[in-house]
Amino acid sequence: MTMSNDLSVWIAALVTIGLISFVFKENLYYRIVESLYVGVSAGHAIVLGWGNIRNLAVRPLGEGNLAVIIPIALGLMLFTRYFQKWSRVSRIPMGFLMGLGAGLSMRGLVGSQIVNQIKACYLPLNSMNNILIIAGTFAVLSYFFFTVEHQGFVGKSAQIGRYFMMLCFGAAYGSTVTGRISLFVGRLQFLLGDWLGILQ
Amino acid sequence: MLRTATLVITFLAGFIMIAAFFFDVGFLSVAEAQIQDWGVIVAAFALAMASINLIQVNVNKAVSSENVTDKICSFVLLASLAGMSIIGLTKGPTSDTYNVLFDGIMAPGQSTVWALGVFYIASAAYRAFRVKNADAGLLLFSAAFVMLGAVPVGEVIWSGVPAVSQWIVDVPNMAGMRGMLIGAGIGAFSGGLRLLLGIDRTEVG
Amino acid sequence: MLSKLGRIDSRVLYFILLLSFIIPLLRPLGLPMVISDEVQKTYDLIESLPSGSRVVVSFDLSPGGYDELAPATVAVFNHMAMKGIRMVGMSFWDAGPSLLDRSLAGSLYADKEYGTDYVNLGFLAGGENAMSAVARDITGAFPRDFYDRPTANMPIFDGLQAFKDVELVIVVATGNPGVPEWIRQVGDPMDVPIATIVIAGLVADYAPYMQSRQLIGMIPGLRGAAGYEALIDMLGRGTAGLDAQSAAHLMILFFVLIGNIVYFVERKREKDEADEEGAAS
Amino acid sequence: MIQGRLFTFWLFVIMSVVMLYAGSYVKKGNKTIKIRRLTPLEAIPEAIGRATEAGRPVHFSPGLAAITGQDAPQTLAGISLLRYVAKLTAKYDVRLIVTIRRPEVLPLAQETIRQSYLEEGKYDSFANVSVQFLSDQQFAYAAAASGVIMREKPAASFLFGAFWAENLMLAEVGTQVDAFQISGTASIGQVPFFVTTTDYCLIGEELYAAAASLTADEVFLGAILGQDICKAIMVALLVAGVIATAFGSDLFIKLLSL
Repeated sequence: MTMSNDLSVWIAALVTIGLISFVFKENLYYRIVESLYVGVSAGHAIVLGWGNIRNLAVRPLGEGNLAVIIPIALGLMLFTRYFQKWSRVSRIPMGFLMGLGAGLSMRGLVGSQIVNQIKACYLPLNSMNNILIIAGTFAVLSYFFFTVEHQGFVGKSAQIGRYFMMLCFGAAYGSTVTGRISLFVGRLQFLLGDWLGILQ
Repeated sequence: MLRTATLVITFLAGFIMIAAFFFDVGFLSVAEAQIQDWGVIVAAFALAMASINLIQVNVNKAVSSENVTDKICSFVLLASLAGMSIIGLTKGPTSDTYNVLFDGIMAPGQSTVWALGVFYIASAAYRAFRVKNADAGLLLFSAAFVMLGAVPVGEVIWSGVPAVSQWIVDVPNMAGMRGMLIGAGIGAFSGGLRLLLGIDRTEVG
Repeated sequence: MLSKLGRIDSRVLYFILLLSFIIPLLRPLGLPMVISDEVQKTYDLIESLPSGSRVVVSFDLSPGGYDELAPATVAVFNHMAMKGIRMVGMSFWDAGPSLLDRSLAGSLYADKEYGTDYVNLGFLAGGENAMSAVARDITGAFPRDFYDRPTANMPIFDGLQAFKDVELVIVVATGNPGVPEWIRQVGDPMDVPIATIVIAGLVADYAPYMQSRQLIGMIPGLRGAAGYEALIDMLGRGTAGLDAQSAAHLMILFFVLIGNIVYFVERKREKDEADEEGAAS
Repeated sequence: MIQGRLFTFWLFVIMSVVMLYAGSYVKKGNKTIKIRRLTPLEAIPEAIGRATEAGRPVHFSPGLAAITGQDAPQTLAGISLLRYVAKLTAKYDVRLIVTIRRPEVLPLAQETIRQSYLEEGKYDSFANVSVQFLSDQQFAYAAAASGVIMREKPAASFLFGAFWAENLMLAEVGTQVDAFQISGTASIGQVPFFVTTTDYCLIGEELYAAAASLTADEVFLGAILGQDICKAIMVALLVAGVIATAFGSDLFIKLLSL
């Protein structure tokens, strides 16, 4: 492999190096690269957001679908928050979005995050693993009781729950480390391989 | 009046979602579909709004900050935001120029920022990860196995590593996560209910 | 000597860590990866799908996690393309469509027919709500694809309106909205099987969904990619970076170990000194 | 009723009723509800005591989230804890340094602290407080806050609110200057890092419980009571179902699948 002659690879390499330099010392190069990428990311959100508005609202409106006036009006009301006098109007579309989101997540999570999770604990007590799964779920739930003092049975159960959580946090810690390492390997493969061309 | 309207709209949007989920009634399904489609459009507007906040903060900085570096950075940010938006809106997000900016700046920028975490993990591992008590000991035990189980060298050290690592994730971790998942579900339900009924402190807006 | 170790400059640590990445990348040992159970299961799952079946792939990720997920995604795409599975791609994160475009271009789908064998529908705003809306009416929610072409007449959507006609949803995820939202809006209520290609950092979090079978397949990050590449016999980037990963993992554990030795030795010495002072007075 | 959703529906109704009832129960003046001991919370006076003895300042961060959106409750809980910490620093005349990432959190934090100093009758010492907005960029904030901690060498550092990958930078530099660190976050993914690098950590919902117990706010307390009762219902369902399954009955599996 040889060194890249692709423009975007070169830009990406300069961006990558600039950001990595931050861990050694905060510097102007880093700050500029950071601003560049934050700006580009925000621009990207505008572009794709507009794509949705165009496909789902503007084009249908042009084809005579008048019902889309309602969401367009709601969407435009969001921007009233930049005008002192009318800023409270923006609460209406925010309320609409938040109410919709709350209703959706509530209706879904009772089934998927509570009922199905409890049901999955209905295991025969014929193996150590099954017993640990049931006991662990029970103990962790008891840890998060806040109106009952951690004494006696609840106290013991909560303590066991805490141990289970520490094993969880260890697993999360370990797998996060793995994730970050993978990402950095990816960045180095890019720098050494795609850019400099010194990897096979 | 405005406040009442907001509360009513918040409640209705959520209530119709919930009712349509449980009851198979014609008009509810129609209302559900309609509200969801509207939600997508309003959310697209909201997406642009987040960027406007960023513009506002940085215009202020570019104009009035006394720190020269801050001024330059805000200016760069605004210029790149404008450039990306203009190219995207005129030539589309699949055009060649747009792709150069996406592949050259946005994608590597974000992934490098995430990847930098490995350095902080390394120095915190060295300086701050102290096995002071049973909690930290258990955490380290589990973390070490899960880390070694994720790479080939784990098996070289001891052939049992992948199995122990998998067991930790599938049994004690699973049980603990499940307990937290159920608890967090109840918490989210409670937050949602308060929001729909307008009794939350962190009210809408 | 030990107290010097305790005060070592962070940049020295960073440099050592950097070397532990770079050396094995340049001079790999080629330690093989064990194929984990979950990767094998996910492979079997896709292997069992008949040719011509339709799978939705939702690219719900930030570019931040793309390096970690791309190798596994390309491996799965190659497998699906070899099996003649049709792929309906979409995204609920704004960076998703461009990244999906890159993954498709790097896979065997690049040689297949767009609109018949695969499609990239682009991005839809609103997260969980958008997922639910798409599941009800795919082309209604996406009247045009990422390249601004009308979707209604694409052959891939013949007889496919809602997710109930989809064989499987694969969520390529780095966070929320992602796997939990897909499960509660689509997987559970519509009875659609969900699998995921996910960053390592979330593997522990999603274990409860795997045990309850709300999630029927999971490929964890780069480690899963290496296994999958071996299964389809097309080695790629997932396998290439494994030695560097091994070395870096060892280095971090080594840092924890040294850090704690320094800590305990110093604490013991301080305690001894305090005891001596106590004895002297 | 759509098939397969009967049990979920009734559970939904029961949870709603329980939570509303708990809310009105607390509102009717039954504020006798006590939140259980939270060790990290009890360690706060000790940490501030150390700062007093050492004549060093105290650092506080209310996290990186805003006051609207998904993570807003965490920021607000962080502000509730700030009120408590500020009262203690006012009482013992310890310098308080607060670092802020979101511009909109700045006035809220300032007002909260001013109120605390007024209540303690130490308004003159308010000049001794430094509330600094550092940067709205995640890592730029973390780098600047690390710099502040490095220079000021606080004897105690409190990190309460929403944190992401940058938390390690803050906690590590705290360890380096030998600060007594107490943290708390409901961002579960970050808890492992706080548990290993700080002295005490409020885990997940403990952050909200801590805020509720300090402010004695009716809405907070009512929510916690309601959630506790719901958790008790889930525990009962779990135990009953496991016992039934152990005796070979699939009654509960069928019930939950209704």
